[in-house]
Amino acid sequence: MSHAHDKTPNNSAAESARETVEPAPAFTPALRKQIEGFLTRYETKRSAILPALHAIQDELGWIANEHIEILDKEFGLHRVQVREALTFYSAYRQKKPRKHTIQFCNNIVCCMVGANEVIDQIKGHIKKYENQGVEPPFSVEGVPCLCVCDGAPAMLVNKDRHLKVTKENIDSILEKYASLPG
Amino acid sequence: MSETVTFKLNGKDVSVPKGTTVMEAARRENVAIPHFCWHPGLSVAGVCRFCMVKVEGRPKLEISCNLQATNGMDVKTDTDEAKTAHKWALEFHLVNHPLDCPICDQAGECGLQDYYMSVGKYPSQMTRPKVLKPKILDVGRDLVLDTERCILCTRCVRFEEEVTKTGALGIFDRGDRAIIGTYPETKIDHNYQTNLVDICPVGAFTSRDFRFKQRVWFLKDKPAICPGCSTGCSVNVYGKPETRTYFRLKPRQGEANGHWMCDKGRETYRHLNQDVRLRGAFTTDAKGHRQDTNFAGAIESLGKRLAGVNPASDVALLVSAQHTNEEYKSLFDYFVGDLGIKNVYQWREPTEKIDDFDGLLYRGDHNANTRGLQDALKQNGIGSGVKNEFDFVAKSGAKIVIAITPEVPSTFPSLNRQLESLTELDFVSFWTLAGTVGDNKKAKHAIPMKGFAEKKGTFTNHDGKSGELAAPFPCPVVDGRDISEIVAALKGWRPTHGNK
Amino acid sequence: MGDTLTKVKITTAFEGQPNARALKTYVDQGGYSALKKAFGMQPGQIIDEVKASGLRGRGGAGFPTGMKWSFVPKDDKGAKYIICNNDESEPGTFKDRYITECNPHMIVEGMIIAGFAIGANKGYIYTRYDFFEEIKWLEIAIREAYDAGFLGDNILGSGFKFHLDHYAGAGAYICGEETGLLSSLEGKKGQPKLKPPFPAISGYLHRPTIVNNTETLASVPWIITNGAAAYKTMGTEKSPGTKLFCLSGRVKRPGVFELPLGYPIEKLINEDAGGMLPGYSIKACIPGGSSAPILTADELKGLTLDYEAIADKGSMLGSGAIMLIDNSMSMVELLKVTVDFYHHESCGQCTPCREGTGWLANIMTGIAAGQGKKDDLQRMFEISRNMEGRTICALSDAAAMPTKSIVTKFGAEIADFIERGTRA
Amino acid sequence: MAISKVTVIKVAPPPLDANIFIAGWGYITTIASGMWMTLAIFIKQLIKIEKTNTLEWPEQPSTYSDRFKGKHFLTLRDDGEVRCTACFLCATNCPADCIHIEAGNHPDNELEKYPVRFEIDILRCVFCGYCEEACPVDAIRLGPEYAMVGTNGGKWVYTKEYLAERKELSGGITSVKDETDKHPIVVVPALSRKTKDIKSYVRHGIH
Repeated sequence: MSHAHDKTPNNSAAESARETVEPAPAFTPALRKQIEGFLTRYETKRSAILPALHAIQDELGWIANEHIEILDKEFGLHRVQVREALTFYSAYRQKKPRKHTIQFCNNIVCCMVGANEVIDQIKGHIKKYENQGVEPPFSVEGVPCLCVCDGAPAMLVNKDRHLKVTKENIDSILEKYASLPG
Repeated sequence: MSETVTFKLNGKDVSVPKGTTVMEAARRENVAIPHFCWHPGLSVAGVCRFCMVKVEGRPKLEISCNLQATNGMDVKTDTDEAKTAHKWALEFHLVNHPLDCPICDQAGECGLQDYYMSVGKYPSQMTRPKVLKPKILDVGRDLVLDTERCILCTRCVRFEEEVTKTGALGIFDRGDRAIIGTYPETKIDHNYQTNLVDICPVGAFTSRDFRFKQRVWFLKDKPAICPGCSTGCSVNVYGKPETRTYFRLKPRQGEANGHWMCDKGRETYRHLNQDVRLRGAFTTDAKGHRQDTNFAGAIESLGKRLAGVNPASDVALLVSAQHTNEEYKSLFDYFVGDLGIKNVYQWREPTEKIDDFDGLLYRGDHNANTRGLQDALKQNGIGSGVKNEFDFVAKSGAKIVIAITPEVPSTFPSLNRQLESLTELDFVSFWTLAGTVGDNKKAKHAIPMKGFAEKKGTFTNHDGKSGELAAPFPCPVVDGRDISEIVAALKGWRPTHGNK
Repeated sequence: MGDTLTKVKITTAFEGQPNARALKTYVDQGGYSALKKAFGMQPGQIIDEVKASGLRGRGGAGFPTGMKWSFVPKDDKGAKYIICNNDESEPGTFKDRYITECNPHMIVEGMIIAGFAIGANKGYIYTRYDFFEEIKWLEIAIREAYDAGFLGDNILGSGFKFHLDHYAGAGAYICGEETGLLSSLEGKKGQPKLKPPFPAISGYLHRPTIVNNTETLASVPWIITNGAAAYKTMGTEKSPGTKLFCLSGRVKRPGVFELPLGYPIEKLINEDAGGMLPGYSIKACIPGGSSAPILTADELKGLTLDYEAIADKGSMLGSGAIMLIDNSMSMVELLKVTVDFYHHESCGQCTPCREGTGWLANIMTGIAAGQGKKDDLQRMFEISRNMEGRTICALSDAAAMPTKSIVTKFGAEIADFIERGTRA
Repeated sequence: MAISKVTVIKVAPPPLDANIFIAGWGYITTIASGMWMTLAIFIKQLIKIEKTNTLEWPEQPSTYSDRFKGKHFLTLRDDGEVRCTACFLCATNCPADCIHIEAGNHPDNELEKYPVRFEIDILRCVFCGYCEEACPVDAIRLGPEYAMVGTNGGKWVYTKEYLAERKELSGGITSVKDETDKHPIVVVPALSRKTKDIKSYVRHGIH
C-alpha cells in the first residue's frame, strides 16, 4: 500500500516539471486589444474575466499562470478571481493541448448508443501513436452533454461538431484531422 | 425606534428588532443552532446547510442564518426533521474529512468534534475511499493550511474579502475537488492572518506559532485586554496554570475590536513566560555586590534608601503607559501625593509613531494605557508639564530613579538598549518583567512584576473606553507583584525628611 | 380545455426554411410586429397579457412567466436587467439550440418586449460556450437588429432604450440555474446565490433582474401578436400553449418536436418519431432531462405530456427532454453516468450537494467495479433523501431525484449486479 | 431481657498443660520425620531425581504472558521510527499524570507530527493500562516485562529511546497496524491542476 504513496511526489514533480518546461506563449497585440474591449464592454470589470480567458485560449491554445499575472498587472483583473474562474469552469485548459482536442459526449443518450466504445477506439489510436514514439495529434476526454442528443453519439473536434459518430466512421474522421495542421 | 417583531422559537415568544435573523435571535436566547459557515462578524454565506430549522407551515426546512424573523413565525430547532437534517449535514461534512484528530491542533476545539457529540453520535456510513487533497501548505507567516481538513465553509475567504479587503484567498476548482488557497506561490501577508485560524471551525488553518505546542484541552483561558497597542482589544489568554506557561492569545468579542485582533497583539503572551522573565528580586550590598533577595528584602533596601534622601528633589519616577489605572492611582498617590516627587517621566519608545492607525485595529501607540496614564498625571498636577523624553531622566540629577519598565518588549524594540543605559545611573530600582535586567550585571536593584494576565485592573484605550483585566492567572514568578502591592509595602518605609 | 393534438409552430416557425436565420426572412413573415404592438401597450398590460396566457417557464421549473415579471419593483428607476438563459446544459435537452438555429431574432424580439414590460434597458443572452456556430448566429442577429433600429437608444421612435449583448459561458451545468448564471455573468464562479433576495429584487449586480429561458422568451412575441386567448386554446387548462420536446434514444426519427402540452407520449414516440428502431424496446423513460425521476415503460401508458400529468406519475416535465432508455442499457450504467455527471457539475458550495454527489459517484464507482456492498442501495437512497431540498439551488435535488427513482424502480437489477459483480 | 439465651463462648486459651511436654515424646518422631522429608527432597533435587519448583531468578529468567501489563514500550513502524504521533491522548488519560510528551514537526511532511520527547515517570505509574487503551494508533503498549529495578540514582524516567528500543525488546516491536498511516502529500503545484487531473489517492488507517 505504501508504495502507491511513495510514487506520489515523483509523479507530481514530473508533472510540475512539464508545466515549467512548457513556455507560455506571449500575448499578441490583437489579443490585448480584444481584452481591453472586454473591460469596458460589460457593467463591471470582473465580467470581463470569462471572455478574456476565452480569448486567450482561442488565441494561444491554453492559459498559463503567466497569463493570469498579465491580466492582474496590466488589465487590473484580480489574480485570485481569475484563477477561481479558470479552475471552476471546465472549458479552460491549463496545459498546452495537443494538435486537436476531441471532446466526446458520454452522457446518458450517447453512452447508451455506444459512445464509450468509440472513445476506446480513439484511445487505441492515441496509444498507437505513443507506441511509435510520436506525439499523438489528438487528446480525448469525455464531457457531459453537448446538447445534440438527437445526433448521438456526438463529439466536438476543436470547434467542429460531429454527429452520429460510430466505430465505423470515426477512423475516417480522425484521419482527416491528422492530416490537417494544428 | 426600531421596529420589533415577535415570533416563536421552540414554543417560546421572542421579540427581536426587525431584520434580525433567526440565528441571531437564537444566539441571543441561548438556543444552540449548529452552524459552520455563519460567523457574527462576516456576511451570510448559507453554504454549510447545517443550521436548518423547521418553520411551521413551510414545506422545507430553512437555514436560520438567512431567515429573517417575522411576526407570528413559529420556528422549531428540535423537531425530528431538523435533527435528522443536522445529523446528515454533519455526516456530509465528515464524508471526506480526514481522521487527522490525533495530529490536528484543532482537536478539542473543533466544530466537527463538538457537533459530533451534540448532534451526531452515529456510526459512519462512509465505506469508500476519501478524496485526498494537498496538506501542510505554507500560505503565510503564521499559517499552515491543510486543504483536506477544510469543509469549505468560506469563512476565511469572506474574511479576506470583507475585513482585510485583500481577497488573497479563493476557492479553486469545483465540487468535492474544490480547494481553498492563495494564488500559487503567493502568501497571505497582513497583520490579521491568525484570525483565519480562529474563524476556521476545523483544523484547516492552524497557527505556526501554536503548532504542536500543546493540546487545547490542557489550557485554561481567562479574559484580559491585549497590551499590545492603545486599541485595547478584548482577548482571552490561554495558559496552562500547572506548568505556569502561557501559549497564546485569542480575540474575545468586544466593543473595541469586534471579533478580531492583530498578529502583533498575539505575540504579547511571550514575555509572560518564565524563561524570559525576571525570576526574583535582587539588590546590592554595601560593597557593591549583587545579592539575590526576596520581595521583603528588596523593599527593605529600597525603603532604606528612600528614607535617606529628600524625595522631592532626589527621586525620579520613570513610568511607562502599560500599567493599569489602579496601579497609577496608588503609585501617584504615594510618590506624588505623599512624597511630593516632582520628577515624573513617561517612558516612550523613540521609534513609535503615536498617531498611526492601520484602519482596522492596530495603532502606532504601542501602549495599552496611554490615556489612563495621562489622566492620572493630569489629576496629580503634572499632566501638561510632563517631559516624555527619556534622556531627561539622566539630566534630572536624581539620586534614586524608580524605573517602572514597559511590560511588553515586542512593542518596544529599544527596551533593552534603554535598560542598558539606565544602569549607568547612580541608583535605579527596576520594577520590571524583563529577564534582561537580571542578566545585566550593572543593574543594582530590581523587583519582579506581574504581567497583564496576572493582575486585576483597568486600561483606558485610545477612545477613552475602559477594558477590564478581571481574571488573573497565578503569577509564575514567586515574588511578582503589581505596582499597588509594591507601593503598599513601601509605605512602611516612610522617608524621614519628606517635605510633607 | 385547449387543443392538445393540433400542432402549431410558434418557436419553430422557421424550421427548414432557406435563409431562416436572416432578419429579412423574419420581418417578411411578421417578425418584430409584436414589438410594435407592444410599444402601443402599457408595460403592465404586457405583463397581464403574458400572465393571462398562462405561459410557464420552459427551462424546467415551470414557474408562471407573467408572475415572475410582476415581481420586479415598478417604482425602482435604477438599472434593471433581462437575461436570456440560453445555457442549455441539461442532458437530453437541445431545444434552445434548435430555436437559435431556426431564428435567433425571435429571441431578440422576445427580450426587447420583456425588457419593455419590466423596464429593463439592458439584456444579455447567456449561451453555452461550445455552441460555437450558434453564438455566431446570435451575434449576427443582434447586429442586424441594431442596424434595423430594433435595438438602440430609441427603438422605433418609441423612446425606449434597450441594449442587448451576448455572453458565453465556460462549461458549467450550474450556470443554467438562474442565480448561478448571474454569478457567472458577473465574472465569478457560477455559484448560485442565496435566496432570498430573489433575482427579481436583487439579481445581476444586486439590481432587479429577470432570467428567462430561451423558449419562454421566444414564445412572447407570438403571445403579444395573437393574444393570450389564442395561446390558451392550445394545450391543457393548467399548461397552455406549445412546448418543444426533445426526443432522443433509439427511435427512428429523434429530434425536436413542437407540440401542444397534453400531447400523448405514445403518439409522439410511435407516430411522430416513427417508433423504436427494430430490435429495441423501451425499458424506461426520463421525461424531463436527466434531473427528472425515471418512469418505467408501464408508466408511459396513457401518459400525456403536460406539467400536471407527469407530476402525477412522480416525475416532472422539466425541460421537455424525453430520453428513451432501451433494453440495451444497464441501469447500473445509467445510474453511474447520471451521478458522475452531477458529481462533475456540483459547484461545491453547499455541503450536502458537494459531498453527497461525490459520495453517490464514489459508491457507483465501487458498484461498477464489482465492489458493491449489499447495503449500498439502501445507503444511496438515504443519501439522496437527505440531499433533497437542503441546498441553495436545485442541483442537489436534480441528483437526488433520479437516483432515488432508479434505485427504487430498478433496485432489483442493481442488486443483482452487486451480487454478481457484473451485468447478468 | 433474654440474656439467658445468649451462648457464651469461652475465648481464653486453655491453661498450658506442662505434662504434655514431659509425658508425650511423640513430637520427637514428628520432627524427625519432617527432617527426613526435607533431607530426602534436598538429596533428590541435588542429584536431579526430582524437578525443583523454585526459579533461580534473576539467573533464570521467567516470562509472563504477553497480555501482562508490565513495563511500557513504544511500537515502531516498518521504517524503525516510533509509531506515536504525539496526540497526547495517553497523557490526557493517565490518572497518575506520569506521561510527558513534547511534540514537534516531523521532517517528513507525510508524517507531520511526532514526539520529540516521550517520557514516562515509572515511579508514578500505576500500570492501569489506560494509555494503551487511549492510543488511537497502537503506539504504546504495556508489555510482559515486570522487573523494574534500579537504585536511588537510577533512571526512573523512561525516555523515548528506552521505551522504543531497549535490548529486551530485541530491537523494538513493530506495530500490528499497517504502514499506510502516512498521508501522501499532494505537492503545491498540484493546486494548479484541473479537476480531472487531481488524483485521488486511497488511504487507509488512521489519518
